[in-house]
Amino acid sequence: MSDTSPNVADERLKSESFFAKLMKRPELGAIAGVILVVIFFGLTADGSMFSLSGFMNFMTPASQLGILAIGAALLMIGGEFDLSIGSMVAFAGLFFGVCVVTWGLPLVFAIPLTFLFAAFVGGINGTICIRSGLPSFIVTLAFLFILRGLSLVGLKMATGGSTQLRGVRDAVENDWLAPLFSGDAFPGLFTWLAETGLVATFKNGSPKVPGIPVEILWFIVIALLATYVLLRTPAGNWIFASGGDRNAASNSGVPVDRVKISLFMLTACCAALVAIITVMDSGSTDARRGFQKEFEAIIAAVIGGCLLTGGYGSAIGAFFGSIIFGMVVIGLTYTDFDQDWFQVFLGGMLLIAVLFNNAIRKRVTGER
Amino acid sequence: MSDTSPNVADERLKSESFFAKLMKRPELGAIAGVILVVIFFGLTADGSMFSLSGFMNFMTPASQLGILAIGAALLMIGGEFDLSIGSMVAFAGLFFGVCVVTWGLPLVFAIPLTFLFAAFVGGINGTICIRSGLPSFIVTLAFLFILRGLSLVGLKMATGGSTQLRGVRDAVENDWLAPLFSGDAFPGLFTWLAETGLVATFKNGSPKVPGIPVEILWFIVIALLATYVLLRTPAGNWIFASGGDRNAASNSGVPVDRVKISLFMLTACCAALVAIITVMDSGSTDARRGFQKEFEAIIAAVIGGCLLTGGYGSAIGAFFGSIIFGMVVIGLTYTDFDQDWFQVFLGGMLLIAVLFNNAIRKRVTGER
Amino acid sequence: MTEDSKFHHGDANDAAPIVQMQNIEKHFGNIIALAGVSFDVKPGECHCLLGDNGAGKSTFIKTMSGVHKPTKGEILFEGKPMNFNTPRDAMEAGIATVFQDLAMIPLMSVTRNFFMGREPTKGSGILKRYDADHANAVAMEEMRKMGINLRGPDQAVGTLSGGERQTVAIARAVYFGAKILILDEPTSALGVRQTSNVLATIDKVRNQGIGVVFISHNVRHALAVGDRFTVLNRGKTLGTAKRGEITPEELQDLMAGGQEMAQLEGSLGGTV
Amino acid sequence: MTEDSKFHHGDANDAAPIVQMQNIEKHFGNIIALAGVSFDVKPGECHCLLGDNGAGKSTFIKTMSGVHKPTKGEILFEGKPMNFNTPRDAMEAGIATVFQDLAMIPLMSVTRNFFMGREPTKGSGILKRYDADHANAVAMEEMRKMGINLRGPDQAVGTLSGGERQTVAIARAVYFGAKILILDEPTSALGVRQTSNVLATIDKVRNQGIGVVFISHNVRHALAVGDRFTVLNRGKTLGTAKRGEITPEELQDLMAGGQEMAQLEGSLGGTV
Amino acid sequence: QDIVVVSHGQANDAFWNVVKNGVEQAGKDTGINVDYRAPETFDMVAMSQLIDAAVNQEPDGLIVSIPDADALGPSIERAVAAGIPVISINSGSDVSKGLGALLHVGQDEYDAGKAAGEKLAGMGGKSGICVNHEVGNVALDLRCQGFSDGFGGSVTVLPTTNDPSEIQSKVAAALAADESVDTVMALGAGTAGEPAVAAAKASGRDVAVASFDLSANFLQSVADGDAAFAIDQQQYLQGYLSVNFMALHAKFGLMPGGNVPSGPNLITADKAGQVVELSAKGIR
Ligand SMILES: Nc1ncnc2c1ncn2[C@@H]1O[C@H](COP(=O)(O)OP(=O)(O)OP(=O)(O)O)[C@@H](O)[C@H]1O
Ligand SMILES: Nc1ncnc2c1ncn2[C@@H]1O[C@H](COP(=O)(O)OP(=O)(O)OP(=O)(O)O)[C@@H](O)[C@H]1O
Ligand SMILES: [Mg+2]
Ligand SMILES: [Mg+2]
Repeated sequence: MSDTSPNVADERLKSESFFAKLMKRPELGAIAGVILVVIFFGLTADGSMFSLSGFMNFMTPASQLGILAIGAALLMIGGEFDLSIGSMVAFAGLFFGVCVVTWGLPLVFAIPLTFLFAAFVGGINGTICIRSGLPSFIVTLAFLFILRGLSLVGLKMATGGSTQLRGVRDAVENDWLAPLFSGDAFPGLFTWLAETGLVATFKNGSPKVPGIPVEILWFIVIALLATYVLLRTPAGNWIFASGGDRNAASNSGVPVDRVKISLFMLTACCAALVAIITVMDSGSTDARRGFQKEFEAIIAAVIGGCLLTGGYGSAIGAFFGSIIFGMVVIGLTYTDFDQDWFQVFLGGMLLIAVLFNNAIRKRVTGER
Repeated sequence: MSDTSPNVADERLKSESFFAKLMKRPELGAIAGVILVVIFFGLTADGSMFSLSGFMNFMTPASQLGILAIGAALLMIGGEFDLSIGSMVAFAGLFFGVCVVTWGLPLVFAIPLTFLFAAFVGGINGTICIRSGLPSFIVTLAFLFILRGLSLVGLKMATGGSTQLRGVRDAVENDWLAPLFSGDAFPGLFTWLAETGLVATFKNGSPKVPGIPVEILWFIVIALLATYVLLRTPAGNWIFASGGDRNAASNSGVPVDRVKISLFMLTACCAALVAIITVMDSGSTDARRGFQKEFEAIIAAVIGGCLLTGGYGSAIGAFFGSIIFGMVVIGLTYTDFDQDWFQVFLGGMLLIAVLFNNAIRKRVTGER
Repeated sequence: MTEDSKFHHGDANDAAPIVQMQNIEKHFGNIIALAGVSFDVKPGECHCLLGDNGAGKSTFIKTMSGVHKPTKGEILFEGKPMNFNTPRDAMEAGIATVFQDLAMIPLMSVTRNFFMGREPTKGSGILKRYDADHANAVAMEEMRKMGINLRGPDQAVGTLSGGERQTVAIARAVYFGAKILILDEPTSALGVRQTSNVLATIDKVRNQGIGVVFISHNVRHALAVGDRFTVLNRGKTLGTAKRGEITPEELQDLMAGGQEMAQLEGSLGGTV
Repeated sequence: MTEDSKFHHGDANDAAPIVQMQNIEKHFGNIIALAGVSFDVKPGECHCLLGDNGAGKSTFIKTMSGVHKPTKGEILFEGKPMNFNTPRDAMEAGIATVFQDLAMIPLMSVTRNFFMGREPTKGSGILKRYDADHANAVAMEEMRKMGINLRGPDQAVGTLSGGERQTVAIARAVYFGAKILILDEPTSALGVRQTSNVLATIDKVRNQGIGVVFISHNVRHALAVGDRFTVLNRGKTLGTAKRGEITPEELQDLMAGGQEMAQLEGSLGGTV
Repeated sequence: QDIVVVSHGQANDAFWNVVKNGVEQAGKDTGINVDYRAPETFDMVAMSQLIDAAVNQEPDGLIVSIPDADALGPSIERAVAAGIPVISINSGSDVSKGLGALLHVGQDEYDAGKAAGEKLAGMGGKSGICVNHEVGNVALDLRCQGFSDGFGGSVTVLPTTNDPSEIQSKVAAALAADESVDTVMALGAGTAGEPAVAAAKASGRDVAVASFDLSANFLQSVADGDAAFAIDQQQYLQGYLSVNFMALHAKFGLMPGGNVPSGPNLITADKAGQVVELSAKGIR
């Protein structure tokens, strides 16, 4: 009925630079913040921060946070919160520790069991939210307390009174699955690189960086996977729709309840993954593991451009958000600032990073 | 044009019991939760919990929380968050302490100065949110860190190295304004009541309850005032409108920005009030005052029926929400349960209270 | 308005109805929105649902498309009692709906809204993925058929004009409509060209044997495509008339709930 | 549709315009919504703004009522350059608007929405408070004048039917309209009775010397009350015609952007 | 020359603030550049990352607290392997040597708790509560455990947040609910000790209140006889001495032959008066 095809230039459109198009995507806004933070530390921090070992050093906590943040971001895009992930890290860590230490299960059973268990708890969370229609904030908050409390009780039962369960490292030492979830990947490569002098070494000749910490690999894989799901699968569309407008999505045939419950399970599984990695790395678990991580994960997701009200955001954004957060937290130790000022500094950097981010985006995309 | 007047019974309405009408109001939903919690503790707790002194005992922290929660509730109804109120308690407390101890100001100057100062910081918070268009979550989060950090730095400067500033009680001892902000109100009345035997006494004849802690009175007054403003003034309507739909409200002529900034200032002033009361009561302030109070205030507001997305809620709901939270936190100490289970119990009670609340409301109002 | 329409009006009265709704009641708390309404749709007919504002039309079609559960009353789908728990169930049974509030997500793009809940995929197994190119092409093409030239398929629906947004909803329902197409005031925000396209589309899908439920406040639009007319008033039905059994003026009086109207018939030529 | 309307059509051509908009452009990022539109409103006239979906009508009136700042172009209010920063400024200058999306808060009651931003008070000084009884009475009465009987003034707007909600917005604007009343597709969701009330109301306020801007897709409604007709197309104006200078068919062709329409004129008697 | 201190206590924690003050003073006195670092909360994973970050900067000395040898061990061993001298402070006296640290300055939390418990039992206590304001912080858990082992009688752990008014209410509630309670052990003087004293006073009963660490107000209560005693680890020494040892080690290779116990040191009414002012300045 019309002769204007969408590919023919439309007189109602101004031309737009490639850069502007890029900055419009929610996933890439946070890049401006990353650049700003890198510049800041480049100027103020000890040079070793951006050496290979310094990079691994700030990427490790960023990755642990990031795995949670990506889960939280998906859930937030789907329109819900999970405040219990921090406690879930402690609880799943306890469960995993008990599997491995107390029951002596090999990892090939312990890990799937832990995931199943986490997914189950996440499912309960989700089901209560959906069935009751209560805001997920309050329901998962209850679980924040419940899981944290159960971790304490469980630890005391498992250890006979202590709040710390030890001996995980010994228990998993020779398990063939252990290298997938703990320590550093590609140690051989790095030893070889150190020998050829490509990687710096300590005085005793061992490489400063023994390999890539596995959490970094997991982090990257999960970020890519989550992005793929969000942008390239029907499920991704359902997540956006469920968070954008619950009624409209449901009226258009999106199985909103199913989507949301799955997201709760996914988030819990992310927490379980972090629990498994950190428990195996540290060899122990205690009742305060993951304390306030739910908070940090939400911060990272929001820095990365997720809306608290749902329906908007990206996994890549959460990826960069976690890196910003991780870099700021660790970066201070490479500078000469007094520790007393740490929180002022952290708050200030976060604010500047998001403001900068926002200003650049508005500038480039011409929004008013 | 029509003969149907609104007062004539409409055949499109079912008749509805008075109770159902009551339960529909957001302010009263939380009452069901209060009743449930009272019944629970009535059955399980030591009788002294519901003695007069026990009542004052759990109402004191509930009131301190409640003052914050009412501020947070108004702000949430207006569609924003303030995560910095907990840090604001510490920061305003420091400011007040410095006014009184270091500068030796009388309360009649120190208190208004503290409020002004808090309002100023709240105003900055609000202005950044409004101007940048960033979510208030991330902006006030930055201030959570910044204010907490500044409290520490300020304390160390004021004391020459300690994290605790003391001597407030001595400094305000004889100030005529002090009774309004600290200690117990109506001591004479209670002594008299004790003499007539209406109030239990210690062996030495002094009443077990020396008076009503002032924070309880402030709490009640603020709750009534906030309810009046919300329901009976134009400003209340603007708050609901700003939170319900920012654009729609602005298009209808509500000065949304002004409303929101005022609410940020109000919330900060609530935090300052709590700071003044607690600092004068304890005679000292330290860097950890108000830790996580922002979180508890939001919890109380949500238990009381506020929506996180804004535009719905009530001050009376936050009032009951704080009492529920305060009662549950303190109540367990009166029971025989193993204290290790405290958090499990706290979470469980919160969940049951809101679920019950919700179930009763749906039942009564016939929603599906 | 006249019987000499260029449309073919199917005489589908003898066919078995696809959906039959009997004595539907719907209460919201103490509000009675529907107080017993019966209605049916046959294949290949356009059944118009008319009535005053607040009469209960939208509530009624929402019970038909699985959004609301009726408080009382029975729904038969192809002769069997049906019990849709979610709109998705209704959709899978072949009922496509354009809701009055359109059921669109403002932050999502046109294409993603168009295919929401029924995304086209390519590849198979673990590689099965959303087919963005195909989806974009289909969405733009269907919008063009309705007379809207979008700037691009990735504009957010929230930034579309009112009529553009409504057209997305209609195009989507038509594209996925299988047995019944429910249109709740589909032309309310549309321009003249788009409106005539929608009316022509209704005629086209009816001729394919699909049953259409059409809600409108415009007597002329209703008469242009309707085969039967059911009028609701204050939650009750005032009866069903066949095409030709009722004059436009009678119909308009029924739609106004029998109440007197402001005097401007002269300038509007009998019908508003 | 015919010239023999019962309305009085004011010949306000000689009066000075209240608002004059010159060469207004509005861009959203890379999207050009308005590419230079000029328009004016005189006291006591009803100026219709017509055009295809997405032509830019809503964007245009939003610049007039202070929601958008124009990218380019000048606005004169009573002869002086005006610069509204917020819709509140425009309102205080005497411009009342019914937006296409209605600007209602779903969770708030009818009365509170009605008076949003301009609450009536009683008492004075510190005792100055919202006058709920008065507000309720006024809201119910104004709604009744438009032909809607609400169940009660405290029903949440989100649970009203589409037409009821639209009527709240119209009644509000009419109640507060002082110099200019802007109506963006006010009758789109209304029943026949409510529509005729709104058209009659437009006539009434025009006779009080208020300038009315009326956006519609219904040629018949526009011709029933309009004194001048400006047609937009793809962000540009196609020109302004006076009442009587243009036939309904010509106007309809202009509104459709000159593009060919689906064949159903027969059944609709010339105009959709 | 640089020395890095990584502890598990935050800068705004009253106890660790004193350590930090000691560290800074030692830095000034020796002319060495010292950095004090700690994770945001009691978080062993984050702490090990901070140690790694410190090792990356190859300081001339590393001073750490070791509340969890499993979690921190690998990072400390990495520092040792990198040739960085390590001294441990505060907690971890038992594992310090094994991980390759040169020396331990401090006092075991458990031992301190036990000493306090014995003292309170000696004062006639039969039934006590231990106010834990950060449940799950292993250092605090150990204090409670030590207390309950030393005390012998019945001990309940009372978990709270670190909000003083809530602690006051909870202690008051615990006293009201159980008439037999005659002893309250607080794990931090400022946060928990002061409100516990207030609650004990309001109860009108004769309750012995003791607290770990010092705060000026609590010491005043001790001096006034409202509280029994405060347990002082003299943590200033932990910061000051460790930095000094490290500085001397760097300069001359000197190092004492054995661990240095910095406490426990019970501060009772007779000594409390002298300590108040120092405590208000963050030295004790
Ligand atoms: N969720 C709800 N809660 C309470 N009342 C409701 C709800 N939904 C609809 N109603 C009421 O039910 C009545 C019927 O509404 P409905 O939307 O079905 O009307 P309608 O016939 O579609 O009107 P319109 O032509 O204006 O769209 C209205 O009076 C409305 O106020
Ligand atoms: N905020 C925005 N961002 C981007 N594009 C926009 C925005 N608002 C409007 N547009 C675009 O500008 C054009 C004009 O929109 P407008 O709403 O003014 O149309 P209209 O004439 O009111 O149409 P209708 O009759 O359908 O309501 C549309 O193509 C729309 O997609
Ligand atoms: Mg409707
Ligand atoms: Mg429009």
